[in-house]
Amino acid sequence: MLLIRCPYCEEERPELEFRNAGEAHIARSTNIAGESDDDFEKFFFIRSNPKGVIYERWRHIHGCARFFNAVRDTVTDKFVMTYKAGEPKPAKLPGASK
Amino acid sequence: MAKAAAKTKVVEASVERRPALAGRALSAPGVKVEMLPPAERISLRAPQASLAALSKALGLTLPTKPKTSAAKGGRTALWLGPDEWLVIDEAGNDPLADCAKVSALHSAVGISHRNVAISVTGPAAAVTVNSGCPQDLSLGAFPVGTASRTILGKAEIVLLRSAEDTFRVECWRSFSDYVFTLLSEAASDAAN
Amino acid sequence: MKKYSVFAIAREAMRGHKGWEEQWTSPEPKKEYDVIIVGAGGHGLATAYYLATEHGITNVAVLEKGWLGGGNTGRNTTIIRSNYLYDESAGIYDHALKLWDGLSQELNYNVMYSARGVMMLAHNVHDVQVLKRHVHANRLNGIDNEWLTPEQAKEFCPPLNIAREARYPVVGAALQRRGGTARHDAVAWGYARGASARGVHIIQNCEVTGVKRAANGAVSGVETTRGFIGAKKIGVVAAGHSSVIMNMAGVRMPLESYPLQALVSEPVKPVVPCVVMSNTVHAYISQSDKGELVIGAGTDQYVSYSQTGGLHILQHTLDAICEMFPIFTRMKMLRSWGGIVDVTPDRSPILAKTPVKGLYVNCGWGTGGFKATPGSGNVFAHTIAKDDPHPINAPFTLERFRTGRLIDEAAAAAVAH
Amino acid sequence: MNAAFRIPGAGRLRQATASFSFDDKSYVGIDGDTLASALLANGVHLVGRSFKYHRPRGFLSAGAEEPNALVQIVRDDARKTPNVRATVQELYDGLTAHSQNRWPSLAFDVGAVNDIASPLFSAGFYYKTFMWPKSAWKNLYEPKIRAAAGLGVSPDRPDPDHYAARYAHCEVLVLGGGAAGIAAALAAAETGVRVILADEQAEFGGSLRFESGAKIEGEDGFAWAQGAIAKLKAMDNVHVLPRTTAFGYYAQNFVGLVERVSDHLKSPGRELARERLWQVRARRVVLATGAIERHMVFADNDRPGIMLASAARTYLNHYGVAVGRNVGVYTANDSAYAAAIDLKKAGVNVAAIVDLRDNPTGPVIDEARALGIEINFGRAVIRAGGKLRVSSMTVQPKNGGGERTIPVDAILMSAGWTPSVHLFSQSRGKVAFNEETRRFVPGTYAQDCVSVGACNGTDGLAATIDEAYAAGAKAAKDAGGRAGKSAKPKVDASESWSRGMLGAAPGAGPDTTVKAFVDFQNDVTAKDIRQAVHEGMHSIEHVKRFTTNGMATDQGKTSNMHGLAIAAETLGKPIPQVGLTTFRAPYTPVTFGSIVGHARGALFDPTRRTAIHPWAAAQGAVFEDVGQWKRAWYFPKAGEDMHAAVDRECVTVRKVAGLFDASTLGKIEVVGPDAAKFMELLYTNPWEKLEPGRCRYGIMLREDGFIYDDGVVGRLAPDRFHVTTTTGGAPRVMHHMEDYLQTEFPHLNVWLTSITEQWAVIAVQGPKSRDIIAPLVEGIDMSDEALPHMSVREGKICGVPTRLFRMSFTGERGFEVNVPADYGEAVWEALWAEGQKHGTCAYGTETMHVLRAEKGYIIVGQDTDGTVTPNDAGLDWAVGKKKTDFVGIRGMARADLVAKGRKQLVGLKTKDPKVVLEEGAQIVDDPKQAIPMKMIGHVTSSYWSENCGRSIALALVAGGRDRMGQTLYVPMPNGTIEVEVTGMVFVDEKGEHLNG
Repeated sequence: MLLIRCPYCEEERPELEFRNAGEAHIARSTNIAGESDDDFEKFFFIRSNPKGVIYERWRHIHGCARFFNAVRDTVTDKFVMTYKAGEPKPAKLPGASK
Repeated sequence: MAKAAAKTKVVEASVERRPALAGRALSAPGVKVEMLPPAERISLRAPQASLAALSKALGLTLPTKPKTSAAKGGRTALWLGPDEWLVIDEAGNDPLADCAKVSALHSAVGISHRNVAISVTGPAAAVTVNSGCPQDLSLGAFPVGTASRTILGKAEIVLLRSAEDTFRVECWRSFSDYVFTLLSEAASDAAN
Repeated sequence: MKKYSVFAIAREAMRGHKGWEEQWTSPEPKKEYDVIIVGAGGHGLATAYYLATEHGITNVAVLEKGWLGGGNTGRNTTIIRSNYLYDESAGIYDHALKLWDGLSQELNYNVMYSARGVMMLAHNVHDVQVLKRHVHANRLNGIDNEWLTPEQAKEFCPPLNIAREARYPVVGAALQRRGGTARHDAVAWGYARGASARGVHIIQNCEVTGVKRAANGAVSGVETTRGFIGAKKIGVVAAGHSSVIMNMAGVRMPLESYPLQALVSEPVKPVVPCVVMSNTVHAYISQSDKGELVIGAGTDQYVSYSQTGGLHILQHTLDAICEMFPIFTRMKMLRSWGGIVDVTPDRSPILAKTPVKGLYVNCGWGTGGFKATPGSGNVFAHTIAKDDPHPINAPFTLERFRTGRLIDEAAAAAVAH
Repeated sequence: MNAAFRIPGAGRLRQATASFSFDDKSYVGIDGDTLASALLANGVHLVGRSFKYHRPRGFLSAGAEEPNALVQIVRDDARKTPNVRATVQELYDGLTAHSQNRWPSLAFDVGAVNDIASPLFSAGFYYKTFMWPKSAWKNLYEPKIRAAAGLGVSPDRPDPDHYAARYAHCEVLVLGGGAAGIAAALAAAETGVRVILADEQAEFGGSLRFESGAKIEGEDGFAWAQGAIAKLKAMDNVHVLPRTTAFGYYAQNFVGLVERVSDHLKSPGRELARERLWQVRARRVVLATGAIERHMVFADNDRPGIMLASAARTYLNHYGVAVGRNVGVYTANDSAYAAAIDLKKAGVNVAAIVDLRDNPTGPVIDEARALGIEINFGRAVIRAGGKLRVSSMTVQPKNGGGERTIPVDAILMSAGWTPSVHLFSQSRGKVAFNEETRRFVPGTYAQDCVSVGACNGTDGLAATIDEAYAAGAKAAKDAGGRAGKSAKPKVDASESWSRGMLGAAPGAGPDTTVKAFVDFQNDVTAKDIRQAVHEGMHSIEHVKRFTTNGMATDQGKTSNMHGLAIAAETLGKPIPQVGLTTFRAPYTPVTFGSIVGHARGALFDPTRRTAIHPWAAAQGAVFEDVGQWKRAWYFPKAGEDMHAAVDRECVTVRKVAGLFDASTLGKIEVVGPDAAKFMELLYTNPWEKLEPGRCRYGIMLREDGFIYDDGVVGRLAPDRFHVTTTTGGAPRVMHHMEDYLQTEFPHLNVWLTSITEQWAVIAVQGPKSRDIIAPLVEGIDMSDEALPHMSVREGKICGVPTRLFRMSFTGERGFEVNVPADYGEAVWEALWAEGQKHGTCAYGTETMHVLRAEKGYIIVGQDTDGTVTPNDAGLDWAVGKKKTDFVGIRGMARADLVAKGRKQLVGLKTKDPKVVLEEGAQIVDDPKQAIPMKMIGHVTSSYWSENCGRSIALALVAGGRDRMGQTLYVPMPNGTIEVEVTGMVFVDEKGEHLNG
């Protein structure tokens, strides 16, 4: 059971309180009705599924109920960081050399 | 008060209120689990800018620090999220009516009947709750006054530590049988 | 390839079993092959086997980053069935089931396909509607699947709890008698032996690190930890790692990879005679020939390549098992492990050509790919050999998410595995 | 009364006796014995049979690594536990044990014929045969194999014991309570942080139990350990857990442990759990899991009486039991000498020590020699004699030469020690091979843990305590503890271990065909491992799977390293290149019960009941499970079956009225100035113009365009909607709405609150519904003009607040009365009393289903299945044509979702009105076609309609709306049913009843 830092509760809480909500930073188009087939497929079906660093969404569903974003290594399952929904994708990851 | 009462015809409920599991209690060595009486409750949602007005109307300062609560005059406000509070009134006053007077942006929804409360009291109270709650309930991590929505086994609860050896466990009405039964079973194991 | 038989065993026994030949060779990679298969799991090895036996293509390399059969092939709970709802799914899984029946003889390797029956439990009215829909569709598709009362279910599987007071009482069951289990390692090894004997190179400890494409966009080979290996046709059969390999070729996939855990108990004398699955209570169980109860359930909730998962997932699984079989609380979990399952948005596989010429993909089997192994390899070999899908796998395209022509067993049936 | 092999004055057990039985024979042991020590005290070595060859087996070990001595413990008929290690099971008075995997008896086992035929049963033989004829696998071979396999017998009735569970948190978790673990715990504890110390044994001390030479702080090592534990137990910040096995090490220092609470007690009270699961989250973990001795791999090394040297020493020094009267010792390292010395001093004859090494020197060798023990260097035991008990060992110079057979009644062996890196490896740490000591030790750490003592490859008590104490202090400091001030425990005397050997001993080499066991339980010999390599199994994982080495219930604790060494030697590769198999949880087998804990029976899953449930139960309602809810299904009167009850309920509702408990429907209050905007985005329908006080049927899609949920939504105020969802959909709809609100439309000022359980909902449906409700309502004008169909008002009923919806899921005039849940039952009773004046009934979900089907109202999840669009369901009218955005707008425009020939929802009437179709039945247009048939749809809903006097059905049919009036066919096993495609409304097509 993972331990996840909720950026709203400002502490690490057990995974049982959370629900994973898939890949992060896939914005829904403000003109979704006019989107091409290609773009809609990318938006709704295509996923990065990286082996390594993933940007993903979680919801602290049985806690503060907020959605937020996390950066995690999918090989070790270690969290690099978490941040609030709506905040931009971090340009630099803590601990990353580059 | 008397004047107001004379003016407005108060419609008395002609039917009885039947709270879930009313009166149920279990004692085990080191811990007692019992249903608490009904209380008035609202789910309050509001942005930062509305907090002063709402606090004033409710008669207590809505806490803004995660996992904390504020209590005054039989009324407790539990921080559940950055824009969410559970307000519990055990003194018979109606927080919904208090919020209705506030024009600042907010959502107040009555949930007095949605939730029920179970008290877990005694030296083994924390161990009892930890039978199904994965949070650290030591006094260091979860001091008196701490409030948190969390998990108990397969049910969601709101947990409030009201004293060193007392927890208030709030759950939805239909989960009360499950939550009470789990706490009872755990209570019997807690002192061993 | 020396034939296996009881006589061969007797002969070898006389000389201390020192005369057995290698089941597969471990050659150095050549510079170029006609076809490269990425991934030496059951599906990849079966593909190579059928390329050799049905299409005469033997200049084939199967590249494996670890040891053959070491991924989901060697980690799954070995359930075999074909009672799927949609014609497309029923088509491919029943193609596989027909190949399972006779695979030991075909491969001269006992894969222990055991048609002991797969029983899926219904616990409420909705389950009954869903499972009966399967039973009827299967019947008209010529696939066996029959409805059982709770009493009949218990007769078929005596330890099952059908008490009405159970939290989720059993109200009926669908039984596919041809369903069952097989010995997972033997499937990989049998196909490996068969392919190797026909000239296929199985190259283990050889991780693909890049996919090369020629100027015209078509594939030209792969970079590996053992150097560049050329090929005009590449079949990616990399299960949980499919996204990773396909990305190397510039193709982004509608896939996510999740941890799937399973466990076995200590061995006991026969007690569970068939496979029992419940979607509502959410677990499945069978008993291996060795006597271990083989148990699985759902995935962890997040994308991961760690081949581990949380203890709470195993807890939920065993909660469910002990709800269906309250007699098992004193049984002991002996071993638990995790695999990486690649899941598509409609929970059906992708077995198709790709936008890149010469690149083929066989992935997205989710939690239930083992049962399809022979059928999947068979039609994928056809797809690669002919550069055209076999009618059986034609619906399992990559484009279906764009058009909406999904094969959504999960939505339609809410039955996992 | 002393058993024959109990040595007076030896061991640490008190003299309270406990009687027990093994295979129906009675024995006497002593309180504190294990079943193994008690049996050995009585001279019993033969306790089990092996898995494949059914060879007689005794005790290999005195601990958790035991592969052989597995027994069935029987407390009573319902509490039979298979595969219990006798070396771990504590004795209690009255314990009853049986041997396993033998027939008819342990001493004479018919299955042992496998041993004679064993040349045929080589590694992986079953992959090569049993294939002819094809049908024989299923009918003959597999049943035989299955019957022969398995060890113990599964329990056959529900377990009366219960299991407990607990989450715990600490700064320092110390796993293993030997000298290292105790030292680490002492150091950590005095810093004030929370410490948990766990050990699998009943008593702490680990190898101090047998190391007679250890002296710490002036005391015997074991006595020091007990004193230290007493000190730790007295500290508030320390939790000491004996009989507790850490079985799994998960991500972020989350460790699963099982505490065996009552399996050692004669008659545990009902209040005691059998076992307790601890799930501990620790800031730091100290692994002090010790090392496990390896056996020597030589011919017939599995005979009862042949055991690990440390086990014999434990039986002597802790339990006061001699494992024989005339023992031989076979070793490749020093530690077995200590066993020989202790036994000799206790009066046991040591026939000879056989040491593979050429000229080892050291104090233990000198001491053994001084005691007059015969020592043979450079020699090997090439064979053991005896069958049900070892009777001799045959010794030969290790490079060949003359044989000599020495009579013995036990052989103590030691090939060296394997660090227990299991938990370290589970933590995803990488082990490293130490070439000098030839063992795998912790290399790279993946989590905040540290290994100390023998499991870290640290030799010697003084070095172990130094290392462990420092590590305990550092772990505590890193986790926030204050500095400690006590000095580390002082080691006055200790024993040291030297490196041993790996793989087969001389006499069991590649040129031989002897049975030299590597894995005892699974009958894997050195020869089997070599054969696997010869057959192309070059990966250690292949070797393991092909031979089953290390896959028995002991998970290779004694066999893995030997197997690896033999494979490496055969491959001609260094050991690290062949690699180690993965260590997987659990460390030792754990019961399902302990993992499940409280989650059994009623606590398997919450059972949700409505406020009105007690009334329905008292009326004799039959309930159905809908998700976690129990819903009243139908209300049979005396003598009625389901069919009769539903017919009556259906007719009564349409003729008079009925009461229905709709409380389980999901309810969400949507509040805020942007509430209507939000509704516009989440539902297909338009909402902005819906007047407060009015209701609308809403459809929610997923982004892919398929129907996700539906329900009636009432607008209570411009900024307040009361949304209803399906019963099963409530939680996911809330999640779905929150997802969009928080992440896609965060600019909207609106909040969502679940009010499912705030309101009990009583549906009153039927022509008399208003007459029933009106007398109890205050403050709401109930006239059709003031309260038309699809409207909502707030007011009071029976003096309590209500949200009164005028709406219908039956097609009749109808209301849904929402009242605060605690009043639900009483208001229901009041309505019921009113209803009785008119002859109303209570109805359940089945009648609700029939009535809505008569009107063609769909049930999401039954008539739709996640692949159905609004158009497919005939609900195009509910999609706002002018809307430019809502969830699903783009998905439902994809090519296949607007293609011709999609399955559409239609009505079906059977040609024979008495025939009721089966839900899920498939539809074809040509009944004569051969199988596989082309199916064009299926029946989604089907009922007998007493109101129509015939059966009715809804179905999804390809191009269905273009087939009105067509005859289609439903082929069933006992004949094909003809049906006609119709509209979906079977009753009151004009909708006049809504105001009737």
